Amino acid sequence: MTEQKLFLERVSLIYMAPCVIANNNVRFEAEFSSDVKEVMPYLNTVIKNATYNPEREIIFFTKGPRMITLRDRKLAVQRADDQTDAYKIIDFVKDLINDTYANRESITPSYEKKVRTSALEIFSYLPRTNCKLCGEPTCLAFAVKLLAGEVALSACVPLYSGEKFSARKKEMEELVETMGLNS
Amino acid sequence: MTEQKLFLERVSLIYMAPCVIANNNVRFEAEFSSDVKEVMPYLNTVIKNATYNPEREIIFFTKGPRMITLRDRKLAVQRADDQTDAYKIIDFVKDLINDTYANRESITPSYEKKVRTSALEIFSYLPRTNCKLCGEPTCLAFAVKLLAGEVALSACVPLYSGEKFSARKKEMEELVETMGLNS
Amino acid sequence: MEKEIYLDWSATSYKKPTQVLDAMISFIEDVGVSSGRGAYKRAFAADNIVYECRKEVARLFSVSDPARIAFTSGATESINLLLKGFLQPGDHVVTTSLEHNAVIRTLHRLKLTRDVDYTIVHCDSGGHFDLTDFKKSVRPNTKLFALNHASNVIGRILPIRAITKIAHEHNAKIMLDTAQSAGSLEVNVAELDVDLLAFAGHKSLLGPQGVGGVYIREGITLATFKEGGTGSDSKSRTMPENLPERFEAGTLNYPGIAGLKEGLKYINSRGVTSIRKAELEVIKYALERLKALEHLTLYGSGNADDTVGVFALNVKGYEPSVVAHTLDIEHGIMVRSGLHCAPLAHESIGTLDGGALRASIGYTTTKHEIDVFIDALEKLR
Amino acid sequence: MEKEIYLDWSATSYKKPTQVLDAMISFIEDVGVSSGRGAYKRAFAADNIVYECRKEVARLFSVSDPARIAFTSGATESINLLLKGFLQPGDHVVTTSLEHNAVIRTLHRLKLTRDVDYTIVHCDSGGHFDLTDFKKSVRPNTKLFALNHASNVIGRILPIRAITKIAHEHNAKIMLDTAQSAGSLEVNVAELDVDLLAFAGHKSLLGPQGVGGVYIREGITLATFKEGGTGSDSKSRTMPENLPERFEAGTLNYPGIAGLKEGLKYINSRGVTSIRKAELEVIKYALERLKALEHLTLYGSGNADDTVGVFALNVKGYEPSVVAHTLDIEHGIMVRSGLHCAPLAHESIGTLDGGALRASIGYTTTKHEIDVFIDALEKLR
Repeated sequence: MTEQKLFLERVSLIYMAPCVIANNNVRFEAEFSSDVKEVMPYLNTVIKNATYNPEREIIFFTKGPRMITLRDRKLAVQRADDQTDAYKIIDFVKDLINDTYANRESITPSYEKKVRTSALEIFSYLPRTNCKLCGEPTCLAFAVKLLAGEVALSACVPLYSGEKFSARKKEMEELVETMGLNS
Repeated sequence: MTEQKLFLERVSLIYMAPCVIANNNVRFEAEFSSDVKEVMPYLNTVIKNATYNPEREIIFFTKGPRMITLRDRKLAVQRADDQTDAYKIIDFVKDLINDTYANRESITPSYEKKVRTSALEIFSYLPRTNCKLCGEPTCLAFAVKLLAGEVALSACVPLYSGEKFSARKKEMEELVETMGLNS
Repeated sequence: MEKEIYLDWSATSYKKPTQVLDAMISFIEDVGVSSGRGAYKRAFAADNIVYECRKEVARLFSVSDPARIAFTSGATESINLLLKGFLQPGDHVVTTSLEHNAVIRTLHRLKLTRDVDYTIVHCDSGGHFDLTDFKKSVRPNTKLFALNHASNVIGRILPIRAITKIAHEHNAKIMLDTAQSAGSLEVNVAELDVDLLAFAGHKSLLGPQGVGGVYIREGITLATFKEGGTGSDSKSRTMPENLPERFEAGTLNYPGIAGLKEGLKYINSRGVTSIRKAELEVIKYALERLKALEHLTLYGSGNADDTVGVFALNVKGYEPSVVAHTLDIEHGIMVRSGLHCAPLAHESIGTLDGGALRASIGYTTTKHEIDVFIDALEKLR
Repeated sequence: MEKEIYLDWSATSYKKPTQVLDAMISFIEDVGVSSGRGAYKRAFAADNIVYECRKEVARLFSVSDPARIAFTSGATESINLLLKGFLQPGDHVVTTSLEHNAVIRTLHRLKLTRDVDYTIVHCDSGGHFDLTDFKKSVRPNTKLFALNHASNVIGRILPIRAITKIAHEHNAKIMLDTAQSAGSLEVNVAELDVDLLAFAGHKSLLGPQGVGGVYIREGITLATFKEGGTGSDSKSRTMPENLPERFEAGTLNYPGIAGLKEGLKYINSRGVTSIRKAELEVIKYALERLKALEHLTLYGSGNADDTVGVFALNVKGYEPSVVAHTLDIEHGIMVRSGLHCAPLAHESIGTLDGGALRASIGYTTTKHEIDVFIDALEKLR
């Protein structure tokens, strides 16, 4: 930890709800006290499994089962264990950003667009009804094609009909946007 | 309850210790915010079982097993159940004094010396060793003679030898003084 | 954004009367110490504050002997203490679908570990109970009816007197959870004929979080919930028999009790009847306005007279957590979403899957605040 | 009379650093509300304070995961939670004669109700234990050693590392009661190899009364002590498995935790080693001066290095309660008399009948205050 001024002073939890992907987990949002855009190229180098979308200025990565998205002044996390876990992730992200910023002189920034996700990860966001209404035999097959850019998210009928998957739809749209896939 | 100014504003507990007479009970002292001397002749009328010593300005009475002594600004109580009971007795005595004072116009004060206690009560304060060192066959017999003014408290050898009964001695001396018996 | 509007009173009252904080500050600054036996004046002063608070609680519930009131860390501990202290192996309990998890989970734990069984009496979606269901639920080994005075989800007030009558006719006792009623609804233990009562200090009693208590009717002996140090009878390896010491092992939350005392003084001097009357005006108004919004589903009876200031609702097309978040971020309105720790109540009203939004009022809530809340909901069409 | 001298720190620390009260005021004034899930920013701010406090506790005890710390209403509840959550029917516990009634009475309750047995290892009148007595007390069904880090009567520090070694050699766990050590003596759970730990918030941790907590080593699963509402998994009729939620049913003492956080921050930034060093100076001085008074009986080892700032003594010819009262009324010195909820400790030092006077120091106690105390004792010849 350096003694110089921190890039982020505060990260405040502002929203928490049951996770739409995993049972008994939570999803949450927190607010950064500064916009983290300028640290993103450095984070893109530092975080080994980062998905980085430089046009939209989004970074997505996972930590265990947790799916973490950074954008502007917002931290959004899916699949945290519980509230204490949320506070731990906030600490982790805050330290990660502050340490990366403090050491930016010795980090080569990467402005390259990267998509590092798996069909299984995308699959976990889907309704998983295996309804076949998209034309694919299973949701996993749909996920494979979505990742390959061969289908658009909007082909998923359950996601776009009614309230049942409305929260999931929102998360899924964010993910697809982050990944630069077809929405 | 009257609306006029209270005689006693506060009664503050200042001391509490295990009871020397009864096991698992407590004795305590509290401080009146005013000297209660002037209310005593009225209390002597109001309290049916009061022992009143006008020379020494002491009132003693019992409430159930509790032995209550008022003197100057001091309330001393033996055999209270526990601390909550102590606060209840304090409330009771405070209300008794305040109500008696508020209604003093309609109470005929009594300046008469009264001793209303029983040999059994005195007995309960004694060491109850039945040691016969006072010359009586039992502590109860000693209590009967003490109440009749035929012996002095100082004849009780255990009470005046060593530390074991030092607290009890103090209480006993107070009682004897209140009653106007031979100390 | 207008100034913040707090509509989460049934979680915690905020703000409290100023004397509550003043009393806490004064305790910490000027008294500070712990219980007094065998000690010094200052320690007795601390105990005196506890006794004064005990008297105020007794006054609120029309209990003649303050020693029958014991303090706990909150309503959850109170309910645990009462249920675990009273119920014996083989006992059966009648409870309701409107209970908080503090009751249901504790009963369930006793079912798993102590051979205690329980029957849940269900209400309709408006929170109405058929009294014959209580009678039908009684078994020969029914020893207790455990229920709340008012629901923390839909605010519905339960017909306690009628239920108590049924319980007592069958020689069962009543444990009343007053977390959502005490301080905003009259609770007279003699009139309601209640045997055991749990209360929370930090809701309508206007004290801080971390304090609550129980009332135990004279003649009822409970096993202890916590063992530890007591002012009296230290030599014994079991807890003393006398109340409140039996149930107050260890150091109490003195600053909390000092604050609660002032909350209770405020309530007792203003009078619960007068507080209820004022709140009823706001409740009536809120119900009228909420019922007029057709993009909303309002749960509960919809009738102010049998409702405390708690409203459960959903906005069509929105997850309740999103509504709560939007009201907070865009309008500075604080409400809560989810299951509110009472899943069976959500089963009764049909919101077990998605939960509901809960808005709740307190002794300072105004009709204007309700208007702002309604306007914000209007924007979510 | 000089200004008041407080020598009852082992009951409650007084006064606390000013930031403790400031944090409580700020919580009540500016935050005020309860836990946040499904709610609003302000509620998350309340939870954040709890998390910050959890981190400070973890830091104090060198625990890497703050989630292994759960808050309770005090050390008594912590000890009840740990013992009742861990011990199973048929288990045997090794404990000591220096234990507080929170441990002894809880074990005794489990003996009466859960077929748990316990063996008390006795110390000599100076508080010294023969380690072979611990070994001899172990039975095939010994599952736990339950003991305090330092005695609340004679201040004697127990040789925890050595005892832990014996316990672990016999596959028993260790429950450490740090009520009299945490904050004034280093407590490193890894170094001491402790499995379960109870702490009080209002003593040397400088928080207010009404808050305490536990540490539970990873891999140890305890039954719940209280059931009730939790932020997560509301639908389940049993408490969640995840810590700390599993042990934090109901609304926490938020103002208390806000205060405790500042007490801990003070301690963690000053450093326990430095606090102990400063207190040790005063302890050494007090012991020297007390030992020089021949009308006094001083209990304990008389050796500062194995003593926390707690002194038990009697003045020849006086009941201890009279001495305490006299010191209070005539000198404004606050000490405590009696059995201090640890009757076996008094049996060990031979004061079970009359009890003893207890004077205890804290982080601001000066040698001058010790002088005034000694002078007052001198007058009681």
